[in-house]
Amino acid sequence: MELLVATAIGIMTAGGLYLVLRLRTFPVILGMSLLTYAVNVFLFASGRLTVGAPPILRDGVTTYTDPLPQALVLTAIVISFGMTAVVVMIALGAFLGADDDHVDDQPDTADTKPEGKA
Amino acid sequence: MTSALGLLNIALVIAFVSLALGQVLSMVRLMLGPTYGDRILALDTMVINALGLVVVIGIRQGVQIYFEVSLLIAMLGFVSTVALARFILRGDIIE
Amino acid sequence: MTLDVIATYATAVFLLIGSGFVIVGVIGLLKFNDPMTRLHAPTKVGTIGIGMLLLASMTHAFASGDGSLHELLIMAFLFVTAPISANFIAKVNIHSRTCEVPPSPSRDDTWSTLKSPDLDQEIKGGVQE
Amino acid sequence: MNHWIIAPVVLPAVLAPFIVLAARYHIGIQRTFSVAGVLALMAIALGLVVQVSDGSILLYQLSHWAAPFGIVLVGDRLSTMMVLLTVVLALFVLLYAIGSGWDNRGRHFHALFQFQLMGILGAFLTGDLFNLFVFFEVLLIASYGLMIHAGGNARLKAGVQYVLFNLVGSTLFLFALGSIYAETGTLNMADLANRVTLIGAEETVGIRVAAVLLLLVFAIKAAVVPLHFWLPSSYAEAPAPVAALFAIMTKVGAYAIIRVYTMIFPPDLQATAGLHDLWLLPAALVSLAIGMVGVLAARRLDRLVAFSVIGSMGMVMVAISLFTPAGIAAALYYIVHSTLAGAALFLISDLVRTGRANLELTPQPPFGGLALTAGLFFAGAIAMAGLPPLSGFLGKLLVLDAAIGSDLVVWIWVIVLVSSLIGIVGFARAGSMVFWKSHGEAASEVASAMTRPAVLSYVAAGGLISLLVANTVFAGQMHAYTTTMAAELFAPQPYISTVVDTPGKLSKPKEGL
Amino acid sequence: MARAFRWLLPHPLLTLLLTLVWTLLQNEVSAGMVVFGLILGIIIPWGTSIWWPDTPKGFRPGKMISYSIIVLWDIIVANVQVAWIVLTVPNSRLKPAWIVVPLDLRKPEAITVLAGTITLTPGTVSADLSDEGHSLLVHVLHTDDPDAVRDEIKVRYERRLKEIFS
Amino acid sequence: MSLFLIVALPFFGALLPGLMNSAGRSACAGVTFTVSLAAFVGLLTNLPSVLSGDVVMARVDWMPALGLNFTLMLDGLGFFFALLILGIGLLIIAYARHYLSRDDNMGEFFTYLLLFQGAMVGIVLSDNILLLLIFWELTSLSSFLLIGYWKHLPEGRQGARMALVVTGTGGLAMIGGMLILGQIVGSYDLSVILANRDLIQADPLYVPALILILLGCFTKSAQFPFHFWLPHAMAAPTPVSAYLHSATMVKAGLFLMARMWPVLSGTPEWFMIVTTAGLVTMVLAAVIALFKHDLKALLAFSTVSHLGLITMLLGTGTAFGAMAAMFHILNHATFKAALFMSAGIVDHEAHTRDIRRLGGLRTLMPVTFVIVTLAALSMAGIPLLNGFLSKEMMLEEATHTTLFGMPWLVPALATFGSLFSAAYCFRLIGHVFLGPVRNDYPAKPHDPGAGLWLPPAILVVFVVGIGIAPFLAEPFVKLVTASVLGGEAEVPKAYFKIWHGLVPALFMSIAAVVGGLLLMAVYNPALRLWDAAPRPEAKVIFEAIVEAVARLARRLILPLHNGAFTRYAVIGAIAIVAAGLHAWISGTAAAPTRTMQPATPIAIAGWLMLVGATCGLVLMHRDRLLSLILIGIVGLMVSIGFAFFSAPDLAMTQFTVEVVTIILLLLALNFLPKRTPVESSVLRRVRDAGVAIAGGLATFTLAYHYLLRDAIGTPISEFHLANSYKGGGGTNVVNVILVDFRGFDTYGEIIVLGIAALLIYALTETLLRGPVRARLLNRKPDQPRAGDMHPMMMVVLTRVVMPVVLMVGFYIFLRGHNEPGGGFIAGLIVSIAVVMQYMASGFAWTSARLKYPYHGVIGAGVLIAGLTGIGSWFVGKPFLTSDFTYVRIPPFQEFELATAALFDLGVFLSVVGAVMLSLESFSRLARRADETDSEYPMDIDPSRDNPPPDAVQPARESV
Ligand code: NA
Ligand code: NA
Repeated sequence: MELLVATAIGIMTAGGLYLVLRLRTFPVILGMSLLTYAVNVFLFASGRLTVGAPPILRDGVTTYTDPLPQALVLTAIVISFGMTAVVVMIALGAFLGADDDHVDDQPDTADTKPEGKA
Repeated sequence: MTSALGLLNIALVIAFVSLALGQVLSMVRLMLGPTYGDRILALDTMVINALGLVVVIGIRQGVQIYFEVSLLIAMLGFVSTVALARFILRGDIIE
Repeated sequence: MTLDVIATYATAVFLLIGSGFVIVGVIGLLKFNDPMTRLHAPTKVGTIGIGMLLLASMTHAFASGDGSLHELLIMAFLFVTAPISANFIAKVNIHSRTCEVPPSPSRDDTWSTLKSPDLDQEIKGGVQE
Repeated sequence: MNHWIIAPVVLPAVLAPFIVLAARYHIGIQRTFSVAGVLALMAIALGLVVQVSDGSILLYQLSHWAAPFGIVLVGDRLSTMMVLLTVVLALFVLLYAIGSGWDNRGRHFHALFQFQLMGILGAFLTGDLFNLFVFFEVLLIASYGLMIHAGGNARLKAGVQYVLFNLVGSTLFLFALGSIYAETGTLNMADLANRVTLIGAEETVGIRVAAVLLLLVFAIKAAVVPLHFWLPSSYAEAPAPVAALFAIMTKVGAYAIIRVYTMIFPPDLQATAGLHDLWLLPAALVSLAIGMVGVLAARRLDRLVAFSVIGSMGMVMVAISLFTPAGIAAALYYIVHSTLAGAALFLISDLVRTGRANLELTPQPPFGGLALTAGLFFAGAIAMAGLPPLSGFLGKLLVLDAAIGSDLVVWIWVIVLVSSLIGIVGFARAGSMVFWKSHGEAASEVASAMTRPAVLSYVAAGGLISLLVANTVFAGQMHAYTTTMAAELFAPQPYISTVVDTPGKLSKPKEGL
Repeated sequence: MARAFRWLLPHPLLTLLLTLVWTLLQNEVSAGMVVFGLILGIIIPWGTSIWWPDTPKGFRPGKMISYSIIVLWDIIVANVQVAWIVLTVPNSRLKPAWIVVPLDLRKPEAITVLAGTITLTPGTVSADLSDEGHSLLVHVLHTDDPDAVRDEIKVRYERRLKEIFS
Repeated sequence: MSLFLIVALPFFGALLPGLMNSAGRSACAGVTFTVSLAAFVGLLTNLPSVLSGDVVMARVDWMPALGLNFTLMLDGLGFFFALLILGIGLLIIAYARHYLSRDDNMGEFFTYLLLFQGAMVGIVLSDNILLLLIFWELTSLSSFLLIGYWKHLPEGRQGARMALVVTGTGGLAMIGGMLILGQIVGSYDLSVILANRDLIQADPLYVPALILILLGCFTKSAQFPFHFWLPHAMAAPTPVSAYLHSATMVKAGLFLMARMWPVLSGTPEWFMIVTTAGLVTMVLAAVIALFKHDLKALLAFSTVSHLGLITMLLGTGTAFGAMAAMFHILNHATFKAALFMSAGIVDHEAHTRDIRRLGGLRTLMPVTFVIVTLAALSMAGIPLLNGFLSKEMMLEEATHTTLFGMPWLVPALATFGSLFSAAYCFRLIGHVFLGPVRNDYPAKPHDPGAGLWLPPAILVVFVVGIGIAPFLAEPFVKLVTASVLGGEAEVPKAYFKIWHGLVPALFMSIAAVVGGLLLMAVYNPALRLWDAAPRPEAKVIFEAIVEAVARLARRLILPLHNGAFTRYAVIGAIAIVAAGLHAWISGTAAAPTRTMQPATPIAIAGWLMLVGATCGLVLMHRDRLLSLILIGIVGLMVSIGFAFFSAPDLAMTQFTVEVVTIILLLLALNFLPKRTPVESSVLRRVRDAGVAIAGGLATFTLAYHYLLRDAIGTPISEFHLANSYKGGGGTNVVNVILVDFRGFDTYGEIIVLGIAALLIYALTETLLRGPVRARLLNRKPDQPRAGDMHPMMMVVLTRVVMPVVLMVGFYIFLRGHNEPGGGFIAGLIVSIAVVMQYMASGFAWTSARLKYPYHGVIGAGVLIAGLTGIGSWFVGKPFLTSDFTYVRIPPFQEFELATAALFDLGVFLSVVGAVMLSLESFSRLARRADETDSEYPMDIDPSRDNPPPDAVQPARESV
């Protein structure tokens, strides 16, 4: 089970990183989301993996999974949601202004492409 | 009782396997497409299957804790389906 | 045979039936070769499959001593929302012309989905494959 | 229970929503509340500094849970000084924003400004690593809002990159926190300091990776090369008062490194020995060099200032990387200096922009308020380039002095001095281009953009410069204080025991673990 | 009085439904919970009634229940049929068809229930409404006689719904 | 007068002329003169102590820990220089008052001048070498301002920058030297350092320190090869040139060499470096000076030459050399200041400084002629003038100096240099004043008013006075020499007199003068030869170097910081992975302490889905809608995973957030291109994949490592589990942590959300007010749209389902403390319910009926949470301390009232407000001009044809 979770984290990280390195904002934002998933699962896994022992106190039950990472991940999910909304909005604003959704600054085409040189 | 429990365990395994298979096959449809309608349909199916998974996990673990989770999936799962469909139909999903 | 043994058997049976329907729904999704026919399988067969699983959950809760009816609520949600999902997906299919063109309605001009705004008539492309 | 220590967090956090709710459409009321809030914060911060000046540690148990189970705020000399510095900076920045009218060029400036303060101040005060993450996020998201305040294509584009880079940073922070919790089972800094000493020599990879990831997170904030790339365009494109306020944000990273790597992972901790020795100091030196070479290379005044911020952070990091009391004392002195200098320069560039419409380093007609602006720029440039008599020079001397004894002392001296020279050349070229060459231009174009900045703008920029002067005149006292601070940091036991041993709700002293 | 009642309870049936939902959510029946559910059942529709401006009239809950039982039965039967089709009928022999159901129903609520019923009973999916709302487009998975399907829909469901939403 | 006051007066006085600017030019000059005079008088008050051989000290601690203190010292050497600085300064001020034109900003000029004066006085009075460094650099800065004073002249700007860069470089080098010196001695106090000659010269760091300090001195005093900046600083107004190049700035280097003479001199290194540099400078500059046509350039190079002379004298390391150096400093200051001022007068009157355009001024400007002639002859070394005396001493010293083992070298070169020196002096007199009167002067020259000629005249009085009666200067020069030597050597007994007998120096002197006259006779052929000879132009080379450095800097920095985020990210990722790898490799790892749990089929299936969706996402990310669907699946699987691993709260949160995120991304995607084009090269994709795989491997390794090992101590969550119910009143420990144990985190978290929403709103407003607005309004959809905006089925369903969802939200909220749920999830559920209504009936119709502004909801939420926290203060508890109680009101069962619930309410409201405000902002962008707000909740409603009689009320009453 641990192997599954660890590989899932690794694969999501790799996928996320690959997408973060793309040239347009949309895939980059998706890559960030993927990275966020990876890190959330990682943070969650810092409490180790326990099946069938949710941290809801019940009479007679003594085994509970570690609740703290869950609370941390919850906070992280909320924050990253806010961040995603913001980055989407800013990226959209940038796109609407310039009609260009490249992440990288584009070199000044005016300088490099002299026109009318027949 | 033991035979009943035995049967239940077998049934649980079968349920898990078929739900898992269902997810995988839906995923295949999603990847294959070819139309967005198919893909949204596959997603919708996966959400419902996921709901089934949670229910069966609940049975398996013998806890009622997962009720809220399943309720949420049932209640809100269709929202993303509708949103995706609306996107294809209208572009703007809130207009 | 006590009541909870019966309930346990019932749980198992419901689970099996439910899984069967789920799998059939997905097979339909995979097997059919037309978007509209594919729509039939999972939205409904799947729904009843999950319904069975919920029923299993209910009987299982009953067997383990604390009766539970709130799965009914989940079922109700599923049954209420499934048609909407299906309806929207069907509209997507009709709109993106990925299915057979439907016959004209008997009384009105056209189907609501096909009544595209005039502005859009000349637009090509978009999210279509 | 003394509640003053939480006031720097709660006051802006309550003021901001209040401004949103009550004064959304009234810029005048917003300004009044915002300034009043910052003034109140300044009084509180001064009070806190006085309270800890005798070496006492202020502890605040949020929700009354004892550390490490709940979150605590801790005030010591270091954190309260950073709070005071932030608030003082904020006041002048705010005055500038009001004077220049920047606050009215988009929505919600004052609410975002207050939230930004809340995040920064919280980051300085918290004693819990995850809470530090939360405050980082608060300050970051507010900074996104402030950075793109007033919009514009270039700004938004830079904003996208700024946000994305920081999102990566936040992700890394969470990886680090997950590692730390997985390894030690705690999140409280003081408790962590106790627990890491229990790690044996046979199993150190976990804590080492955690420590290094944390260091990298803070290094991103502190703009250490090669994690500095986010800085130039975001600072340059940000509205001037915002960029000026950002001068403190890089220091949050520096602060966190100082805090964590003196208390939790001190240089003598075996488990994490030899971790950053190899590369942190070289990276800091490269930052210093890149920053100052950037000053020479910049084609725009705001970029130039942004690079100088990188350079000055490099200087701070050089001092920190020595991880000696003298180094930390020098770093803290330099932090105060470079915060004020960087902020002042950003404001002064905006004074230039007010008259000149752009900040390209090309000859352009003279503009309104030229002489006064030139004077301020000259002072700011002197400070930033580390020329006498201002505190930049004294800070530089402190760093050079602290470097004696380091293996890399020759490197440090050579790079500090040479980059200083490059910086001087850069500032001199830029200054003579903007302020002198403009006189050579034909007077016929004078009519173009002759707006004169508001008096309040000059007051704000001049105020920061006079603070630099004060930091110079009272350098002895400042340095004595930072030396005390450094000594306190390298003997963290009072801090740790205050945090860990104070009982809280349902926990008796020394209970728990 | 009636006006006050309408103001307080814009959708009385919704209030009942919500009370029921609340009780189900609690998963246990107690007077306190029912009362609490009732209070919520009054407050929530009151708060959301702005988005449901015209209160539907003449709804017959009793008939609705018998209708539901019929539909439920149909769902079960037809599910088996469809499952059979999915498993046994090859794609080449499948006979899907569009059918147009002219509507006698006028109320949106009624039409929606009809469309939902059609979708839920396997083998048929309501796909679209005509642009004036007088016809319903239904897709049938497998049929030899589309007209018969249409007639069955009209007879078995629409007639009953007409009575329910009179 | 206190030494502090003497140093401080010019600095504080510098404020006055700037402030007095409006009071008129005379007022400006007057106040400057007064300030300067006060300092001068203050200095003179210390004369008695200095004469009696006392050293006047003053000390204030500044940075004692660093060893940088305000320690001042006045001895003979300091007094001598301070006297020159302040005395000549007074003359310069008087001169400048008349020299500057009406267009020049007098206040600015005198402010700079006083700053400069203060810095110079500071240098010569410092007893702390760090303090000296500060004044040292201040002279560089203030001279930068003075040289660049005429901002409109490009030469001024370049000259100023060059001076700053060259002297700044030296200053920086000197910092290093001084710090080394301080380290060797253990103090930065000059008095301590000067007492430690042996310690310093024995230290292995002596040579580096010496070189670094000499770099500072040579650059400042324009010694070869740093001599080139000085002539270009001539672009400054003449008073500045006169001041900087005769008495002050360039003498600073000489001063420091003299100051450090006791501890640094006397070693072979010192001798070799200093003497050589001085000699070369002297000869080279003299040769160049002869062929300069600009009056000031000629004088500038002559200055360089004389500085070389003095440097050489100091380099010899003998007491006699030092004495000669001091004497020549005095003499040079007098005649050179007079010459510069006279050159200024010529320029002022004739409107040119080009020697080739002058000549014959003797009759036109007799007063100036006399002044120049006397000063120039002194410089040429003609007897009865003071220049002769010190030059004799120099030649005398040269005859005793053996460089590179060649005893003839120094005397020969010294004579050669003197020859050229005499020649350019003769040229100065002859080509400017003698010869026929011309008729093509740019302006009609005549003697200026006394204001201009009086200051140089006063100096010439000194020139002649000392020249005739050298014994007058002797005690003073010996006093100064004594303080230069410290205790290291005896002051030479030699007397200052005109006639020493037929010593070699006399013959050398005669040879120089005669040779100079002969050279003048063949000046024109010599000039042709000179012009024909190739020689490097220092300014061009310097500018080229600076430009090259700047270009290199740009090449290095600009492409590296060109806004290529993807490259930044790659570099960052590699750096992070590398640092992590280093930490990993350099650490130790023991065997796992936990056993692996067997994988169940469901986990494997979930894993397959997750991995499949992730890979699908990477492979098919160009189809943006599809990638959205796929990321939805990843999210779904992650939330199922959370449920599976006992985290129902997380599962719910993840799922609901997923739904909202997809909605949000769809709203944005509506504006964006629907496909991502193929742009990156294969190589680049391979690189990215490599980085990605490295990162993936890293996180995998890390996760796997931790998952198989226990924490080193009991996790703090044991306490949370144990006290959640007892102290927090809830059985859902996660929720209790969120609202109680770590409520402060949650408080920050809702603030993050609130800020996000505010930001999005603010940006929307900004966009909708800017140029984007028109584009948005007239935007054409990029895909054909279907009919039926608001489908009936959806609307009807929403009417029933939304209240139910709201109720479920409420239920989740209430239960949160004890069962899975809580304010955050509830907030999301309610938001989705409202979004459902938006999607069903549209933005305009729905929001027109909305009662609550989302701003208010956010504000209220954050405030409620904050006030709940503050509430604890009133019971004397810390922020956010929770309390709870159980109450029973029939017919309800006993239920719990907790402050945590109130806090959670704040969370709930913030979430609802934030999510809705964000979504609303997004969808406001999509409003088009061609759209009319829909009047009905659904597009198709057959019942509208024959509406029931009582339902005819207008649907939009609230708008
Ligand atoms: Na659905
Ligand atoms: Na800026």
